[in-house]
Parts: sequence; C-alpha cells; structure tokens
Amino acid sequence: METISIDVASLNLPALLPMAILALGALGLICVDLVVKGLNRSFLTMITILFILLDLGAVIGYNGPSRAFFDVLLVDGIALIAQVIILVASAIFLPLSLSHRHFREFEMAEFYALFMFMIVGFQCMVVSDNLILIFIGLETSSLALYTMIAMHNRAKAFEAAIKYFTMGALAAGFYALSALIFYAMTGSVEIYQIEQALQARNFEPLVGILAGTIFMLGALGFKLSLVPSHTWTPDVYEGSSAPLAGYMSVVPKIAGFVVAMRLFEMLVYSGVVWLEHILYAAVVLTMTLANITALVQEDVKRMLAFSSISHAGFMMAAILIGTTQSNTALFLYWTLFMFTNLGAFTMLWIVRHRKNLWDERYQHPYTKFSGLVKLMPATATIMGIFMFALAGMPPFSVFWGKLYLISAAINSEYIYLAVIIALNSAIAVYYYMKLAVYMFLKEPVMSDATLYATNASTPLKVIVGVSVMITVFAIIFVEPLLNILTKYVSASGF
Amino acid sequence: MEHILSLLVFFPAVAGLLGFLVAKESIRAYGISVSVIEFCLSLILWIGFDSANAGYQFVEYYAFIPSYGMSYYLGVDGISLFLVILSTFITMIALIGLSIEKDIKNLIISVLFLEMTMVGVFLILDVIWFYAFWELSLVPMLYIIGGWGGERRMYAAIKFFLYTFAGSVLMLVGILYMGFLYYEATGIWSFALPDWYLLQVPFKAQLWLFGAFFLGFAIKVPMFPFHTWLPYAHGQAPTIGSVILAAVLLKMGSYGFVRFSLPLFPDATVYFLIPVAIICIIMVIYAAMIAYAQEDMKQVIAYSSISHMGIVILGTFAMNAEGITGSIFLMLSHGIVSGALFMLVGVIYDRRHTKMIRDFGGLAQVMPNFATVYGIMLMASVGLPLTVGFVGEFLSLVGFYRISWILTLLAGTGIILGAVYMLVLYKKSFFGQVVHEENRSLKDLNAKELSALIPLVLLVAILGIYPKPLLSTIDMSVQKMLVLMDQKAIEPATKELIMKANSIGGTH
Amino acid sequence: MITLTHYLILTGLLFAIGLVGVMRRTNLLMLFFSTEILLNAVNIGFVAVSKYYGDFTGQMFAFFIIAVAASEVAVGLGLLILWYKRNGSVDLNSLQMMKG
Amino acid sequence: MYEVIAFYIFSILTVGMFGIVVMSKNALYAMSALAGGMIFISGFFFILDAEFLGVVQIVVYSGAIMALYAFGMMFFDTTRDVSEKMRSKKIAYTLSIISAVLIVAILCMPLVSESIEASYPAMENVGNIQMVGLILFTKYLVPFELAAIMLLVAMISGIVLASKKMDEHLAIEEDECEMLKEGK
Amino acid sequence: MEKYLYTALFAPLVSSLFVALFASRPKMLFTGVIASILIAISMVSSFVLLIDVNTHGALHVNMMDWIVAGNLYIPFGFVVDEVSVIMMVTVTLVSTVVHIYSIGYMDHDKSFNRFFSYLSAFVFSMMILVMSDNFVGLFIGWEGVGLCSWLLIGFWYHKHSASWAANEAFIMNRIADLGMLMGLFLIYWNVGSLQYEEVFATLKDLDSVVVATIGIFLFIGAMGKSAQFPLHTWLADAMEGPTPVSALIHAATMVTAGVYLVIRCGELYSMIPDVGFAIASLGAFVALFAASMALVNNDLKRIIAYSTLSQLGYMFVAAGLGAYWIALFHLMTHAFFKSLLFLGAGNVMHAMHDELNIKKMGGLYGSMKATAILMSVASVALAGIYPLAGFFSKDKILEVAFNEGAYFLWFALFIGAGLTAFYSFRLVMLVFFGEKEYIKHGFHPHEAQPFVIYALLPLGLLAVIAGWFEHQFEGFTTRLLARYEIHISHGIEIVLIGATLCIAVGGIAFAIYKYQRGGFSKTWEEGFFYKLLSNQYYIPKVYELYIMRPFTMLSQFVWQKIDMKVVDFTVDSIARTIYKTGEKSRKMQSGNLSDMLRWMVVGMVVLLVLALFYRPMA
Repeated sequence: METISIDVASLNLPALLPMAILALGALGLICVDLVVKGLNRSFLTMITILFILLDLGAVIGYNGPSRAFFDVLLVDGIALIAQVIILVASAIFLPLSLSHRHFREFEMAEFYALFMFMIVGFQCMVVSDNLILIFIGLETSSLALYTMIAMHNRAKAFEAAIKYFTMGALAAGFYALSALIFYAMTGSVEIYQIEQALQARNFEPLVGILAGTIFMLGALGFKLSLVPSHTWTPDVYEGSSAPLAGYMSVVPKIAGFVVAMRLFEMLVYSGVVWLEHILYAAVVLTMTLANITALVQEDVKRMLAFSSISHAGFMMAAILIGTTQSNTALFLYWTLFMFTNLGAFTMLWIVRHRKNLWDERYQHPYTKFSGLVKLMPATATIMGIFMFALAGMPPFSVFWGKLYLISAAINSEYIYLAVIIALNSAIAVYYYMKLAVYMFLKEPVMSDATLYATNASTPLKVIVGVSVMITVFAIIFVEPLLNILTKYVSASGF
Repeated sequence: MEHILSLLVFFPAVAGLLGFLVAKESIRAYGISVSVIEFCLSLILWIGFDSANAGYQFVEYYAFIPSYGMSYYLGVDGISLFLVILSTFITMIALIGLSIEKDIKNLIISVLFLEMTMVGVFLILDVIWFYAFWELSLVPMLYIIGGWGGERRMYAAIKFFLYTFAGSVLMLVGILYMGFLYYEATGIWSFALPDWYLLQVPFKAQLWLFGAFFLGFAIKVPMFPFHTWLPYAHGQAPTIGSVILAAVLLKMGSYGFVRFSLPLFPDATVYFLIPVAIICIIMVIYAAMIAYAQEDMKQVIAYSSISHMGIVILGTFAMNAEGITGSIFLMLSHGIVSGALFMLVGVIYDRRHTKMIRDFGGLAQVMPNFATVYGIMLMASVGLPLTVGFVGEFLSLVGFYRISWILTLLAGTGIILGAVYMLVLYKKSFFGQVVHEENRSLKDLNAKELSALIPLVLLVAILGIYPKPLLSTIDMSVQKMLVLMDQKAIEPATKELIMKANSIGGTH
Repeated sequence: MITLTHYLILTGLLFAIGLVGVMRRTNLLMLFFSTEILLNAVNIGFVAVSKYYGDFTGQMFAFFIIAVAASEVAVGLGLLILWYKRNGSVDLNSLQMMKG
Repeated sequence: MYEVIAFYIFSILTVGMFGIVVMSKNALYAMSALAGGMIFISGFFFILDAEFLGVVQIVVYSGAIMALYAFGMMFFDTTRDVSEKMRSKKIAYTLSIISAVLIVAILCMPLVSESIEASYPAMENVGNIQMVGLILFTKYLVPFELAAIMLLVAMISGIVLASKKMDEHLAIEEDECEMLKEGK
Repeated sequence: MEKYLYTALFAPLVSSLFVALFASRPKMLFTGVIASILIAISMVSSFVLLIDVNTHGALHVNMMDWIVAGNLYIPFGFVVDEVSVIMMVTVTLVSTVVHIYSIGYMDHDKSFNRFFSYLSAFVFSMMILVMSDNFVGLFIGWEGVGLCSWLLIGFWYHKHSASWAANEAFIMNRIADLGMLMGLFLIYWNVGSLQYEEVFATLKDLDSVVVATIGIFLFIGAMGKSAQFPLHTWLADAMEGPTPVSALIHAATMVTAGVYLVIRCGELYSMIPDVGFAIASLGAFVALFAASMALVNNDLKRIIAYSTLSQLGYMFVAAGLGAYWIALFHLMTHAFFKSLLFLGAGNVMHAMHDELNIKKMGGLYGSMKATAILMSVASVALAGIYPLAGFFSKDKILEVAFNEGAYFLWFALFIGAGLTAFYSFRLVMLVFFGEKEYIKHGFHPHEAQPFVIYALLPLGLLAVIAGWFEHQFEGFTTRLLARYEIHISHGIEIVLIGATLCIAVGGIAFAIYKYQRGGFSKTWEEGFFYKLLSNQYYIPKVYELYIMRPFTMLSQFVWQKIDMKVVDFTVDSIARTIYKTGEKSRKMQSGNLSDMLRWMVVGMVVLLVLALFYRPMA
C-alpha cells in the first residue's frame, strides 16, 4: 500500500479553526480547574464568553472555500449564519449564570467545559453535510446538554434530563436507520451526493426515499420538537433552569433547522408531492396543537415551552416553502426571536424564587405574576413587551420575522399556509396576553415586591435591558439583517 | 411645518414615556397639558393645510426597509385631517373630564400611548406601519378596559383584544398578498399606499383581498355579526375608555374602508355593495332594537354606536361624493356625540355607581344642566338638523339613495328607531318623579365636567350650522378618490355604477 | 445465497424488536438496553450495505455508531444513578412529576 | 453455504437474544442476553469481512458497555425479577407489530442501486483494518476527533453526574425534596 | 328690507338664547317680557315685510352656505314671498299673543324662564320653516318645531303622561319625516338641487311617476306634522303640554306646517291631480273622523284638539283639490280663532285648577265673562257663522269640493260643518252655561288677569274680521299661488252657502237646546257608538297592542335570544371550543416517558402507513 500524501493546504484548516478554538478552550478550562481550585463563576463565565467570542471571530473572519477537509466540512452561507446565531446566543445566554443567588452548577468548571463542547457539537452539525459528522455533532451536543440539565440538581431537573435523554436515544436510533436507508439507496452519506444519486435513480423506489425521510423527520422532529415528538419540550423546559431552557429553545433548534434545511430542501425540490403534504401536515399540526395546548397551561415556563414548539412550527413552514425568501425569513425570525426569548427567560430567571410560594407544582404559575404592575411597574412592562413581541404584535421584534415569513408563504402561493399561520398567531396571542392580563389587570397576591427580585443582579438587568431595546427597536436592525441574510442564504443556494 | 406629522404622531408617545418621571400628584395636569399641546399641533396642521389641494400634504418619506418596500411614509389629506383632529380633541376632552383616581399615572400614560396609535393610524401611508399602529392601539385599550373597568372587565378586555386581533391578522395576510401583487406587477416591493393606488388588481384577487380587509375593518367598526365585543367593551370600560373607543377607535374601521377597500378594490366594492349594504341595514335596525331593549344606560349608547356605524358604512358604500363625504363627516360627528354621551354616562356613574336606567328617573329636576347637555347630545345623536349629527346622516343617506332607494328607506328607519330608544332612555332617566331617594341629593355638573362637555356642545352646534369648511376639504379628497376608482375599475359594471352614482337624473 | 436483503430484513427485525423494547419497558435500565438494540440493528445494516457496495463508508458509520452508543451509556447511566440515589427507583413511572 | 448457515444461526440467535432482552422480566437475564446478542452481531461483522468492527464490537460492547451496565445493575439492585407495570399493553403491542411489519416491509424493497460507485472502495491487498485506519484518519478525521470529544463529554458527564458533588445536596433550596416525598 | 327679514327671523332666536341663560333660575318676570317684546319685534318686521312684498314683490336672501358636498349644495337661504309672509305674519302674531298670555298663564310655574326659552325657540324654528328657500331649510324648521314641540309637550316632565305624549309626538313625526326625507332624496337625484325655484322649474321635465312619488313622499311628511290619519294620535295626547303651547303649536302654527308644505309645493301637486285628490279625500275623512271624536269627548282641550284635526282636514281638502290660496286662507283664519279658543280654555283651566273635564264645569259664565265671550266668538267663528272669519274660509272649501265635482267630499265636509258647530257649542254650553257643576267639586273659579284678556282681544278681533279680507287675500296670494276658478253658478253658490249655514246654525241650536236641558241621558254612554268614539275608535289601543308591545317584545327577543344566545354565543363557543381542545390535547402530555416514546413511534408508524398507501397527485 502506497503512502498517501495529502496537501495540507487542501484541507483548508481554517474551516476547522472555530471548533478547534472552543474545544481547546474547554480542555484548557478543565486543566486549569484541576490545578486551581475554587474558580469563581464569574471567571468561568467570562473566560467561556471570551472563547466563544474568539470562535465567533474565527467564524466571521473565515473567507476560504466552502468545502474543507475532504469535503466533510461545508462552510456555506447558512452554516456561517447559523454559527453566528449559535455563538451569539451562547454568549448572551451564558452570563445568566451570574444571577444574584448562587447555583452550584454555575460554580463548576465542568459545566462551562460541557457548554463549550456542546457548542462545538452544534457547530459541527451546521458546517457539514456529512450525515456521520452531523450525527456525532448532534450526539456530542445532546449528551452535554443532558448533563447540564441534570446539573441543575433538582428532582425535576433529573426527570427532565432522563426524559430528554431517553427520547434522544430513540431519536438517535431513527437517525441511524434513516442514514442507513439513504446509504443503502445511494451508497453515500453526504447530502449532496445523496441528492445526485437520487436524481440519477429518478427518485425510485419512492417508498424507500419516503421511509428514509420519515425516520429523519422523526430524528430531527425530536430535536425541533415537531408534533408528535414534541412531548419532551415542556417537561424539559420546566425541569431545567431558566437560562438553559431559554437557550434550548433557540440554539439546538437553529442547528436542527440547518440540517433540516439541507436535507429537506433537496427533497422538497425533488417534486415529491407526498413529502410536501406530510411536511405541510406536520407544520400545521405542530403550530396548532402546541398553540392550543399552550392556551391551557398554568405555568409561564411551560407556556413558553409550548409557544417555542409553535414557533418551531413556523420555522418548519419556512423550510416547507423552501424559497430563498422563506429561508431568509427563518433566520431573520430566529434572530429576532432569540433576543426576545432571551429577555423572556431572563425575566423568569430574575423572578425565580427559592420556594414555590405561589403553587405547589409550578415555579412560575400565572398567579405569581398577578398585579405585578402594582409592585414593579418597570418589570411588568418589560415582561409585557416581551410577551407581546412573542405574540407577533407590531412593531416588536418577532412581528417582522412573522411578517417576512407570511410574505414568503404568500409569494410562493401558500396562501392557506399563510392564513393558518395568521390564525395561529391570533390563537397564540391569547396565552401571551394572559400573562399580561395577570400582570396588569389583576390585583397582586403578595405585596412584597422583593420576592420578585431575589435573583436579580446587574448582569441580568443589563441583559434584560439589551434585549428589551432590541425587541422594541427591532425595526432598525431588520433592513441590514435582511440584506446580510439574503446574501448568505442565496449564496449557499437555498 | 416640515415634520409636523411625525411630531403629531410621536409627541404623545414621548410625553408618555417622560410621564413615568412625573409625580403622581401632578400627572393629571401633565396629561392634560400634553393633550392640549397635541391638540394645538393638530390645529396648526389644519391651519397649514391647503384645502384646495386634494392630495397628500406634509408628506414625509423615509425608506425604512427598502429591500422589502417598507417605508416611513406620512401624509395627510382631507379624509384623514379631521379624524386626526378628532383623535387629539377627544383625547384632550377625555383627559379633562377624567375622574379616576386609582393608578392614574398608568392610566394617563396608556391614554397618551393610545393617542399616538390613533393619530398614527390616520396619518400613516405605509400599510405595514398602518397595521402596526392598528394593532398597537389594542394594547393600551386592553389595559384601560381591564385595569379600570367594571366587574367583568377581564372578560370584556380579552374579548375585545382577541376579537379585533383575530380579524386583523387576516388583514395582514391580505396586506402581504397585496404587496406581492404589487411586486409581481412592477417588480418592486412597496407597501406605500399611494403606490398601491396605482395598481389595478385583477378582479378575482380583488374579491379575496376585499374579504380579508373587510374582516379586519368589519370587526373594528363593528359590523353585524362581528359586533358582540362592543357592548362588553363599552359596558365594562371606564368612561375614558368608552369615550375614546367609541369616538375614535371605531372610526379606524370605517376609515379603513374609505382608505383601503374602496380605492384599492373598486370592482370588489361594487361587487359586494349590496351584501354589505344589507349588513349595514341589519346593523342599523337590529342594533337599534337591541338598544331599545337595554336596561343599562351605557349599553344603549353602545348599541346606538353600532346602529350609527351602519349608516356610516352605508354612506361609504354609496360610491359618490355625497355619501362618502357624508360618511366621513358622520364619523366625526359620531365621534363627538357618542364621546359626549359616554362622558355623560360617566358623570352619572361617578355619582351613583350604577348605570341601570331603573335606578334613575326625574334627574332633570335634580341636575338640570346635566339634563340639558344630555338632551342636546341626544338630539345630535338622533340627527336633528343644525346639530352635527344631521349633516353626516343626511349626506350618507342621500348618497346611498342613488344606489338603492329601498335600502335607504330601511336604513332610514334608523332615524325613527334612534329616536325611539334615545327618547325612551331620556324619559326613563330624566323625566318623571325622583323615585330613588339617593338621587335627590345628586350634584349637578361640576366645573371639571362642564369644561369637558361645553366644548363638545359648542362643536355640536357649530359644526351643525357651519360644516362647510370640513365638508369642502373632505369633499375635495373624496372626489379625487372617486376619479381614481373610476380610472382603476376593470369591470364595466363598476364604471357604470360609479358614473351613475355620481350623476344627477336619469333612470333608476 | 445470503443477499443484502436478508441482512436488511434482519436489521428491520432487530430494529423492530428494539422498538418493542422501547415501548414496553418501564424499567429504565432495560429501556436503555432496547436503545442499544436499535443502534446495533442499524450497525448490521451498515456493514452489510458497505460490504455489498464494497465501500467503507458504512463501516465508518457503524464505527461511529458504536462510539455514540458507548457515550450514551455513560451519560445515561450517570443520570440513572442520580435519579436512583434521589428516588430509589429506576422505574419510569416514577418520573411523573411534570405533566400537563 | 457456510455463510448461509452462519447467517441463519446468528440471525436466530441474535433475534432470540434480543427477544429475551425486551421480554424478560429478569434484568440479569436481559443483560446477559444483550451481551450475547452483541457478540453474535460481531459474528455478522466477521461474515461481512469487517473484522475490525467485529473486534470493536466485542471490545466496546461486551467489554465496556456491558461492564457499565453490570455495574449499574448491581448499583440499582435489579438482579431480582423486576415488576413492570406496563400501561396500555394493547397499544404497545399493536404499535410494535405494525411498526415491525412496516419496517421490514420497507427494508424488503429493492432499495439498493446497482449503479453505485463506491466512494471508498476496498482496495486489493489492503486489509480491512488498514483500510479502516486509512479512511478514518483521512476522510473521517474530523468526525473521529469529534467522537473523541464526545467520549470526553460522556466521561465528564459520567464523572460529574456520579460524583460526590451531585450527591451532597448542592441545591441551595430544599423545596423539591419535600415535594418529592409527597409526590411519589 | 333684508334687515327686517333677519330681524323677523332672528329676534325669536335671540329671545330664546337670552332667556335660556336664566333657564334654570327661578321665575324672573323680565324674561317673559323681553321674550314677548322680541317676538313682537319679529311680528312688526313681518308686517313691514308684508307691506313690502305687497309693493315690491318677493325678497330672497342667501345668508350662507350650509352643506356642500359633491353636487349637493344647500345654503341657508330665505325667501319672503306672498305665501311665506302670510305665514310669518300669522305665526308671529299668534306667537306674540301667546307670549304675552303666557306671562300670565305661567305665572306660578317654577320653570317660567325655561318656558319662554322653549317658546321663542319654537317661533324661530317655525320662522325657518316658513322662510326657507329650499327643502332642507324647511326640513330644519320642520325638525326644529318637532323638537320644540317635544320640549313643550313634555314641559311638565315630572308627569309621566306629559313626557310620554312628548315622545309619542316626536316619534310619530319622525316616522313621517322619513317619508319626507325620501322625498327630498328623490328630488335631489332627479333635479340636482333642493332649492324651491330650481325644483319647480325643472318639474315639467320629470317623469310623471317620479313627480307623483315625490308628491306622495312629501305628503307623508306633511301627514305627520299635520297629524293626519293614521298618524293623528299624538295630537290629542299633546294636550299634556301647557295650554299656550297647545294654542300656539298644536292649533295655530306647527300642525299647519303640513298644509303649508302642500301649498308651497302647489306647482308640484297641481301636476299630479290624482295624488291631490287622494290628499283631499284623506282630508275629508279626517275632517269627519276627528269631528266625530270631538262629539263625545269630555276633555276640554282634547275637544279643541280634535276640532283642530278636523279643520286640518278641511285645509287638506282645499290644498289637495288645488285651491291653495283657500287652504292658506283657512289656515290663517283658523289660526286666529283656534288659538283664541285654546287660550280661553287655558283661562278656564286656570280657573278650575287644571281641571279639564267639562262635565265638572258649567255655569262659568258668571265668574269669567270675558273669557266666555271670547270663547263663544271663537266657537261661532269655528262653526262658520256669517260674518265671522270661519265662515268665509270654510265655505270656500265646501264650494271648492262641490266645484270639483267631488260631491262625496262635499257631503263629508258638509256633515263635518254641522258636527263642528255642535261640538263647539256643546263645549261652550257645558263650560259656561247650565248647572254649576264645579261647586260640587269645590272649585272657586276666577277670571284671568286683565292683561291676559287684553292680549286675547286682537285674536278675538281677528276671529271676527279676518274673513272680510278675503278678496285682498286672494289677490295677494294668487300672485304666487295658482288661481282657483269656481265654475258653479251664483245661484247654486248661494244655495250651498245657505245649506252650510243652516247646518251650522242647526248644529249650534241643537247643542244649545240639548245642553240647556242637561244634555243627553246616561244611556247614550252605554251605546256602541259612544264607546267607539270616546275610545278614539280604539286606535291608540291598536297601536299599543299591535305595534308598541310587539316591538318591545321583539326587541327583547332580539337582544336576549338572538344577540346573546346566537351571535355572541357563537363567538364565545368558538373560543371555548379552542380552549376545550386545549384541555383535551393536554392529555397527550401525560408526563409518562413510555407514552412519550410511544407517541414518537406512533408518528413514525402513521407516516410509514401513509408512505405506503398515500399517493397524492401533484
């Protein structure tokens, strides 16, 4: 066997740099932790953010070819956008660890190491179209995430982690089976080659392709919490700490969307009507069922969980539509949603209280927020703004995403989809408004305002301030964001 | 004068924000001052307005999201000018007459935000922004109804909010579809209304779009059978909420018809003319009958609002200058009159904490001034000539007569039924002997209430006697719009109808 | 002669057995066993297809799947231990604090 | 012929073993059966000329994973018969049968294409292990590294979750403990 | 001359507004005085205008624009021509008298000031009505007098019956107004203008059906204001108002507005004789119908009110048959003697402490001679006895009916004349002569203050002499109105006059004869006709039973059942259904891990089944 010589330049190593930075950072952090005991969480947080920022710099600064490392890596437009979103979200969610009260998971260096590894996993998911790498990335991030959820160290956190884990394992099985089917049909595990091979076969046998798609839908559907694989979402959100729940509602999903986009886009464009119908049904079901269930929730966090399912449904609609505009809308929507969601979960984090004073079962029941405007007008107003923003009330952030999404639907003649999205927004407004109603229209149950601020700290307040600013003045960012996103999305051929 | 429109829109909002810093004791004075300044600004706008120019004036244009055709586009014409003034005026009056003490700071700030959204709706020419203001107006109203309302205020507030929101999201779909059509036709994205005016929409699309917009507007107006939120909202809202709701917010819907449905979809408008007119007739008669059956004074006025809005919409669909001008004038007059009536109910509610008609009787003896003002507003409400109510009603009915005499006759029964329920209400509450001892010691209008009501009374008389400056300004823009509609019409039947509706004589 | 289809059918059967286990097991530990079956079933398929095509990608995939399985076991058992320490049970019916 | 016999023997054995895994009431049996099944699967790998994978299968599964499970089992004290209260059996079995039929049916289809060019064809004179190594460290270096990270993550997770740190009631609040007692 | 016009028009307004400033204060005498003076000024101006019109012809001013929209142009324009000036003079004259009279009549009322404010406002509205040069201006006045009528009928608002009657009057009038509005719309869309001049100028170009429709619509308006059948019930009930109001509004001026409208639109109605004949027939019917109700009524004011109704019928006969100047003439003379009658009745009421039942009076002549004489004169005039005013105008109407060959109408009017004479003198007899019933009821009647009586004298005088100016009147008004030629021979004319006089005198004589002997026996009152008449043919009952009650019930039904139970319920149930679905879908979230896993498998299975069996077409 002759020796193999590979030109290092052809590997295009800078494409790997972002992940490498973070992985090394994580390793370094663990090593430091071994040496130096009792590192303060602020140090850990900040050093992690620094690594994330370095990573971000490497991502933004990347200007090499899109293919790298034997074509395993694919750094195209959506990969870049998704990475930026992932990194920014990570960087802004992480400082939530600096709450007023101390939570032990945030004191542990392992948490931050896992956090960084998780980001590496997500990044690998989005910068590849190789099903193997995607799988490993997915598992890396998921395993880290399960652990981090459990590290909250509450019975509910464990329960959440186990539920999440078990369903994740089943989803991993589905993923593997799906990959097997595609591999069996095409002899490849790289999406672009799969596409070519399927085209060469003229999409026959259809049932095989459909089966592969179905299992992939099962696997990604779990990640994106599509009905009926969504059942973990509310429980996991409820069990996790608010920062992590908020994080989960944004970052894993964007990674999932990118994979879904890569995979389903080719299928949607293959002209397989079946697939279009199934996706349509899944989208409608996800939006509607989640919305309707959210109506009857008694806990704000669970409500937000269901609402994030429904938002994910909107995003799947964008993938279903599959035009450049809709894919741009997806990223626009998610970026705007990220900030608003950050704000909302930060508010929950701020008002977190040691004991379940308001309800046996729930940490954040609606009644907890009764008459908040009388006790803390600014807090209530800000929370109200976040709620109305999530509801898609103009001119707050999410509205512009929704606007663009509905427009994308209309432009591709998905009129009924547009109407369904609109009607769902109308239903959704009820449960968001419900919180506003509690905060503004009811009488307070407790007169002690300090109960609500036991976890508040300056960093948290700053984060809320920033996200409320972005939420309110989102309109200013829409145009530049739209230009950038359109450029990158269309450059990568979606 | 360059940026007066922006100033008009955002002054109340900025003032509202700053209001957070004002001490609770002087927030009332602050609110009134701000609203007075805003009102003066709107008067300055009127002074600067060139009433010989039918187009948009004081236009401000700033491309906001050029790649998607969104812009910040303000402009005022004869149709919107007076609605803006009405908004600022009613807000001012409502604040002057405000009698609530509880959480007054929040209330006043909400009202100021509400004012921004109202003025914004009437001034904005970019449709997306229009939608934004439209939706945004719900939030402060939700708070006002829910925060200071009666017993079932939550239910009323939520119903109001959800109902109108649900209607308007479908309108949003319509808006975006319209934007898409514009894009398809021109290759450029634009959500600027004047741009849209130039677009001839295919007939089929017109029908759908008309439907989508109709739903949004009809719920806001509110038209039968989408009206059931209104009695609750009015019944539960505090006085200031009812006043603004009836006087201005309902007008957003009818304004929407004039601004959007008619000029954008002339063929669909003509196509749906008779069904819409029939709905209007139902509204007029049905709401009047219900008003007659009410036991709550405020509900009578709430239902009477529905009844009157029926005539407004009927006038709008008359497709001629008389009818449309009349309907816009009727919007103004209904704003003044219903606002005043709700304030009057508020006056008595403040004293007795009941609105039930059976709890009153013989009030004319105890509160003669109150009874007088009430009587004047009542007469304006039933459309007595030389009050403001007559002009618009007369013009609307005149206008629609050209379309169909029988429907006009049926709508005209509204003036009979209006007299019936209003006079019965007046008789039951003001005439007769004082039956309830509590009523014997009621105080007549105090200075604060008088200062809020007298301007309204004066307006009722002045605009009833000399409506010409308003009418001619409105008429100018309306005629321009009619010409536009005629030019845009695709179907020959539409052109024919517009021609017929605007000409004297001939057969019909 | 054993064809690829035989292997795929075997894969299917084993995968189905795994699903049965996933659905009927309430003991979490044994539930985890079932998830292992799922992955192993797929592995057979991968290697078989790989053999059929004479292509090594399938083997690679199988290799990584084994790695994934190993990692999952570590994390899963860790979680299970935590739960057991708190709750004294590894039955999934004990995980019912959150619902609705 | 030898292949056929081996295939069927291994097939029957694996199916049987895994059947025991999912059906048995005794956790110990189940685990043993699982271990057995894993080993028989490595048999398939050997039949299919994937010697490296076969070895890995035995080493990783039977060596590492099974050891972990055994440890867990001892820890959880589930060596006795476990009583599982299964909810709505009918649904579970119906679903099981349908899904089995469907998956098998679909995998029976002529999925495989004749005209596929192997991306990484087996080379003449190159052993399986060499080939695996070659591809693993060129094409799949990144996934391999990532897999390393994944294993590291798993290790850290295992350590963190099972460590004393989680044991002591690190939770600053005690509220859930009470709830736990009440709840179940 | 314009300044006289404006003075005549606006003096009442000034009066009303000025007095309104003191409306809520206790009685201030000067308000009444000033109001009276201002109305008198208006009267003087009207007379000046009368002379001016007589010499210089009509006066037309355009004060300002009112409604301008589209093609519609409505100014505040006023015209003083032969017709309107007659109306102005009549209105202001009667008004002045009533104002002065009211100072005495309302002396003890605590709302003295308010009363004058309303009364002057009424005069202003009436002036607008008659002076306007377009239909909408007329409509302003039309509604304005309606409003003032409402205010004044319900003046004693603490009385349930008063406010009820006020509302009834207003609503009845509104019904008719709708008809009138429709007429205006029709005119506008056919002519393009609502100015009298332009409308009448273009009438001949219009389709006759259109003209007829316009005529019918306008007459519907007139029916309401002039209380013609079937919209007549409000007038009798309107007697709940203070008596001066009845005199001014419900006898002399407002109710004649309908007649004025028909006269004003004479050019229109003369084009549609069929409609005119229908109007005349209705008028004749009402003349008889109302007179019959007056026969048995015991309410002092209601009798006079029915008589007014009956006389309005006469006027409509004349107007309907094209004898516009005669209608106007009767309108004028009737205004004088009828207001006199009412004001006299007011004196009686005052004397009797607001007792209205004439059965409880009798023999009042002794204590209030002046009133008795004035009322008798007025009654004679009403009965149409030569040479009093009523004779000239009423006789003319009968002649017209005969002349048109409408013998049936003539006969009805002829009988009506007899009935009129009878019930007038029934009233006079029962009130002023015969047994002094009031003593039994403990009343102490006294004559009104002297200035009140003096104020009535001009009316008394006019009731006597107004008829003598018939020819001048004809000459003056026919400059504008159509002439009316009477073709019947002089001989027949004499016979007719004689017959009419005979029946009138007969009626009077019968009344005097019968009531000097204590009237009819009680058994009469048991009879069917008596009951029918005294219950006003059961018409108010029919309205009550078949219109008001069903309407109220229907309203309740619409509100409770349709709006709440159907419309609102539907909306709520949509929301509720969605919410309930939420409760159901919540069950999916059982929290059991096994269920969650199964859901995932279910999803897969469903999709796989679909993959095998669902084949959509593109």
